[in-house]
Amino acid sequence: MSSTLLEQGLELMLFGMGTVFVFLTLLIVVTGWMSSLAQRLEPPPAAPLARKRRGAPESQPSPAVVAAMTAAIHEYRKDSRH
Amino acid sequence: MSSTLLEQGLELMLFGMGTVFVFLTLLIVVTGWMSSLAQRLEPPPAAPLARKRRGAPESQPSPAVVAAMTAAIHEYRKDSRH
Amino acid sequence: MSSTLLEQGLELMLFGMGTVFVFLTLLIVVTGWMSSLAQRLEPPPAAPLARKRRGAPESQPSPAVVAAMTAAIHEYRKDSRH
Amino acid sequence: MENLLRLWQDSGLANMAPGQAVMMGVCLLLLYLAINKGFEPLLLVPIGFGGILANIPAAGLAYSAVENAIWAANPDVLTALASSLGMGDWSLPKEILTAYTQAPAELHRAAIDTAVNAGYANGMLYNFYEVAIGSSVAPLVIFMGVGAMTDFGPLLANPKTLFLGAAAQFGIFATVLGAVGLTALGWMDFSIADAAAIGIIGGADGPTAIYVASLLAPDLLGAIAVAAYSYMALVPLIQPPIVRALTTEAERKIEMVQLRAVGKREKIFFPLLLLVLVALLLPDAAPLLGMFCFGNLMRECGVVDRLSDTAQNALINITTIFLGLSVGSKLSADKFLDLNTLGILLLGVVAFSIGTAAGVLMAKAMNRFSKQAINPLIGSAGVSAVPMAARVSNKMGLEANP
Amino acid sequence: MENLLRLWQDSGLANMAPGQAVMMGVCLLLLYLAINKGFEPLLLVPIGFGGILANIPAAGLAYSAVENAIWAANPDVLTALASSLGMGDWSLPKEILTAYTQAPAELHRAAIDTAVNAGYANGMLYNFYEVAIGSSVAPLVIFMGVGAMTDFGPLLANPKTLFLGAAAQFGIFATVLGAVGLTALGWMDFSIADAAAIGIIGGADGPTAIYVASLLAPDLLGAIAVAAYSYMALVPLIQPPIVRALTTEAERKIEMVQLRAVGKREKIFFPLLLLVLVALLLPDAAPLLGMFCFGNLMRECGVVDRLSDTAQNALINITTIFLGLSVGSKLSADKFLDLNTLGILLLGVVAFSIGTAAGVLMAKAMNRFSKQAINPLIGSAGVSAVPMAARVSNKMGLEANP
Amino acid sequence: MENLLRLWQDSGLANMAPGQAVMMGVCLLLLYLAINKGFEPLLLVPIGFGGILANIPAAGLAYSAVENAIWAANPDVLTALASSLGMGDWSLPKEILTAYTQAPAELHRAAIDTAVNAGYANGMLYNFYEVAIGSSVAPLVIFMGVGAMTDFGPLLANPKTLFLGAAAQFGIFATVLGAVGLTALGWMDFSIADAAAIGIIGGADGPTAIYVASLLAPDLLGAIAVAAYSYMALVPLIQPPIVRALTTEAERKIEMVQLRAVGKREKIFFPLLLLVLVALLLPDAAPLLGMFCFGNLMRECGVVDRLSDTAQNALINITTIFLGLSVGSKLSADKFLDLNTLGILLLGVVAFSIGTAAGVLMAKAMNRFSKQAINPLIGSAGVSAVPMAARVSNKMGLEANP
Ligand code: NA
Ligand code: NA
Ligand code: NA
Repeated sequence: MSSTLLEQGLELMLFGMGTVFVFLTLLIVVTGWMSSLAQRLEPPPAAPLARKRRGAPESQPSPAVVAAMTAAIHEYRKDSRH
Repeated sequence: MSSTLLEQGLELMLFGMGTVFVFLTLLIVVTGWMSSLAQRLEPPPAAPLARKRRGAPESQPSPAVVAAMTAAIHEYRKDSRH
Repeated sequence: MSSTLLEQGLELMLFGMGTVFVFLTLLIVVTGWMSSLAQRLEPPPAAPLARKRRGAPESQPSPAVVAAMTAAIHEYRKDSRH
Repeated sequence: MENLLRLWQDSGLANMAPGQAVMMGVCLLLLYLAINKGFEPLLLVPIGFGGILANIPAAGLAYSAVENAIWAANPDVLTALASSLGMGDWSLPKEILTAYTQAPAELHRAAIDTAVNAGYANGMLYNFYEVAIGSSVAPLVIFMGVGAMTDFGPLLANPKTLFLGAAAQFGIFATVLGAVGLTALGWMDFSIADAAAIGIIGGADGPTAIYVASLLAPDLLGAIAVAAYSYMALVPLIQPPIVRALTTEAERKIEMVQLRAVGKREKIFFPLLLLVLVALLLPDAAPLLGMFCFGNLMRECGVVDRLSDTAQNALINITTIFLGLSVGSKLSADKFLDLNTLGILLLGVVAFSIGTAAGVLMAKAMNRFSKQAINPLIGSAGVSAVPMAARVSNKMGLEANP
Repeated sequence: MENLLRLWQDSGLANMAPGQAVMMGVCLLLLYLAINKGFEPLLLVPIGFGGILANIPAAGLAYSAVENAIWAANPDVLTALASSLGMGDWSLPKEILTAYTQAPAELHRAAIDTAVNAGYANGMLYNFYEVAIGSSVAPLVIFMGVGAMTDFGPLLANPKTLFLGAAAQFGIFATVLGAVGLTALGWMDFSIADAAAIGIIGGADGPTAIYVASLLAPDLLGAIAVAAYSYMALVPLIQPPIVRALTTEAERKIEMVQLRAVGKREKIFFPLLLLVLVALLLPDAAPLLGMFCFGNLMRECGVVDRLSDTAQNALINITTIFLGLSVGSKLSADKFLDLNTLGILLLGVVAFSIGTAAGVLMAKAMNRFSKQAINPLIGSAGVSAVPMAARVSNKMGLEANP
Repeated sequence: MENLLRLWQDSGLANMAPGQAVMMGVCLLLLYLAINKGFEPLLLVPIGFGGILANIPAAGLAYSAVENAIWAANPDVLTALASSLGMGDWSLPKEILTAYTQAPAELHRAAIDTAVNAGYANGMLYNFYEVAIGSSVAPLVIFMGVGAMTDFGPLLANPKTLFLGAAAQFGIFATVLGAVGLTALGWMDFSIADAAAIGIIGGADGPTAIYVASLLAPDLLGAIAVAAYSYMALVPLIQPPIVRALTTEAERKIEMVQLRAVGKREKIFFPLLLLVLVALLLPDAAPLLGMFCFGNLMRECGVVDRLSDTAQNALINITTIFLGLSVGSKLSADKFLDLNTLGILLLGVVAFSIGTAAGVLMAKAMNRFSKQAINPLIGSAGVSAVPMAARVSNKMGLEANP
């Protein structure tokens, strides 16, 4: 039997926040590795780059939002496909 | 019984020209109201704006043509939907 | 009965190269006529034009490749339509 | 040698029908007029080129998969098509084509399935037509772009000039009467929907003519679009004699100035006002005028300039290319070369002339009742806001009042 | 006279439902906020205008052919529709509509055939919606364009700031709980899929919200998109009080500098790294983040600048126009005006507030464990990378630390 | 904990097939070649990135709804699919897939309905492929844009150089023979249509290769496109040894000048002339060469510069992005990783080498019969008008004749 709506909501929250933190932790760790590797391959530039976005028409999607979203879509698809 | 083709054409002409004149009269009246309202809200600029169209690829559709066209489409649709 | 694959390949080659040479010969001849006609209508410019392609994203398709290609498509279609 | 013979037998030259050769000539003429004489080149170059493509023998670029299957005339495929359309085995190709055109959606789909299964495909131009015009999207996008290019300042300074355009629409309906008249006389064969679509030529407004024709008379779209754009380009020849006959030199010398400055706020309000009026009174015009007003609002509101720029440039240019090629697809010999096309071209020039005359007479009539004198030349321009008409009126004004 | 009467009977004014008038007012309000108050105008101008178009009475611009046939309520057509959906002869229009919405693909197609055969067609906005959002292409292209505009330099210099964004996602799931809670209380009627889609408003990320809503809750898409973009625009009102309540002035004075220069190679590797991680861990996010990473790679790799420029300009602008109009199509009165919309707007503001608070608290928590002090204002910006949130945070930082 | 386990079970990493990992490596290699070595980056960056997306496990981005339903392998759905394709209940997934691929249009549609009813959808890249390549529109638009970028002046000044290109086509047909030969030997399994599509690699013309492959051998499109663009990029390695072996230093020193100035009128006439000749002799080439000639006419006619600019910039860039991603969709492991791909890559390099040699020999032959000496390096460039080939020829010419 399927769980109640509230249970589903709670499950989604736990699953979603878990996904977000796991994913971001991994991303931070791997990005750190990549950066140190890249800096060994290439001497870092002297001054920070300051390229400006020009009149962006949209907000920037954050990996975190997308991670959360994925969890939501995933939960839903699991149930809806038969 | 449906009218003859000529009668339909005449009806379309009367209906269409009627639509055009009614619509444009209303548009002129309401535009007048709007303009006087807008001018009360905002002091009019000193010199007329003279922004030029740059290399337009098309003629400008006039509200009048579109009004006439509507009458034509309307007449036709009335008959064709069953 | 249909021919063997190798015979089809050989036929395609002969037909294709024939098409390419016939087409290009005709193109060269007719282009020559056209050029001499155009030069009679219009005095040729003093210096050669040297307009440069700017950052083309693609190779330029040559009429020869397209002629060859056509032969290939044509052969295939002849067989596949029933 | 045998190969060369086969190449010849399958070549376009061996399959060329006389009508196709004639239409290639007509299209080359359109290209000549567009390139050398400056006749509305942005549309007539793609239309003319598309017309040549549509008349390439044995390529079927302007035909649907089913039409291509019918023209190929393979007996098995014809039998299969007839059966999928619920017809007898010995139906003629022409009959199958007619049945396909009039079939309800289910049989239509069945016929397409049959043709596709037999290895036939839609031609390139047919696909362009379906996407650009069949869906109506191209005229709508053109209208948005034109809206983004239009400055309603002069009109807002003197809204009464809208009436001149109204009078000019008389040309539209006179043409409708002409078309049904020719049919009543048995000289042509136009339905009332055809007549209405033909009438729009008198509005001298290309995209509107294409839009209406695509809804009411898709078979006549080629002739109507060619007539509309050609007469827009022929304004310098058609209008001056009519205007000279109906006006005095004194009238043509009337000087008009823009009456007042028009504020930003008015310009923002106007497209919304026009939209609401259309919504309330003429809902059938809502798609077309809605997109036009949307373009104009993007232009005037000042906060979405990057959208307005794209609507005026990349987007309208892309759309114009495919709109033109799609119209060209209707210039295939079997669709264009008949008596009706001749009738449409004739009715178009009549529509145009009547519209010009009505606009001029309306301006004269308004001068009787209005304090601000109106130069009747503006009335002739009022046949549409076509830039060419405005330029001709301006030139004649300069002749009269140097 | 009779003609004028008929013109009146078929006019929009005579057919206007009260809900449509209300929605036109709502859409004019959106336009006012966008144009005069600068609320995310690039989306809210097209959305507001599309909403007006969607509510034009008797035009049916936002409806499919079948819906238009149902609203026209011709008894013969209704009977035919019911029969093609396998229903009894005396089905009510509402029942037919429900059956059509839930029908399997074959019956769905049969109903469309019936409507098309009876002369009805999809409305313009319905077609725009199907192409732009129904196919998901518009949000995907927006993401590619945004990727091509995004500089990941600051993030690469200090990757730990990603955790601030993570905390902010707490708002998303709190909102999900709120939505199912309201349903459990019987006040609203949201499924778990609806709740998940509503939660995304808390991410303050317009295109993601539209993408998820189009997959999980297309009926709520209008309200969700309006809420997402409105709250993105309302950041300057919503965030400051929350931030002030949760932080000391000393914390708001913390100065952050970009820690180090970031090389070209890192910037090229990062989108590929992000893509591979998403591919391995979150395959459902692959379309959206894939296009985003692709845009970013085009930007940073330096060898396809002409593609990157087009993705940032012509392509994203064209897509934004049609995305906005398509979202507007969901603002038709019958779809937007119900209690659920009110619930969504309320839940959205709660989501936003919780996300802001969680981001600030996360920053404070990280300051306990990290050597590099983080200004909690960055945490409030972390609710999303929305430029407005960043600007507000920046302004509050300047107030604290002039 | 249980949740994390589930996250792991559904993750891409747990579902990764070895072939997918290999293909991700191949695609990263393509990106490396494009970005660091400058191998045709405008196509290879999108192709490589699309290839990565296509190989994301469990995301199914490159698959149709039916393929996604089959890979999901739910027994009920498989039974339903088999039944809608008229197969028995116990059909294997592979058999269902084959039946779906070969099904006539009606059964094809029934299978799609079944998959959609069961909740499966087309992947993003599959949709891109269908729209961009399945409809043929992307190669056609690329051709139009390339036409708008091409200056036929040098060719018009010396039309005989066209023959060099003709000789180079020998590579195409030699490759066809090679492909059928490998099949006759039982080493590969190519049909005559496959062989013809593979041969086009020898033409060194990316968009033509994609267009032909999409018509004749869609299954091989990925390998053919990758081979075509890679060899275009590998020209600097492949051509010089062949040219050096076949020519003397004296021949490579021959200096060529543009023989005469070419007028505007000739340049306008040429695309029309080319179109008419193609129309009359090679109607099957009409879509591709028609669009090319149209682009060139827009460029040269001088009255539609805004259309020509858009065709050369926004439009070709947008199309290139989606064309590249679509080609990438064919790089999924199950379609790319087989012996045929290896055969195609080998045959491609042979085609290229033979074409180069034939072009050089043709130039030498022409020098025997023609007054104007032709540098055989031009012949090697004649394998196609690929800019890279021209640059290599130029560099070798400079080495010989500094
Ligand atoms: Na007009
Ligand atoms: Na965001
Ligand atoms: Na080439």
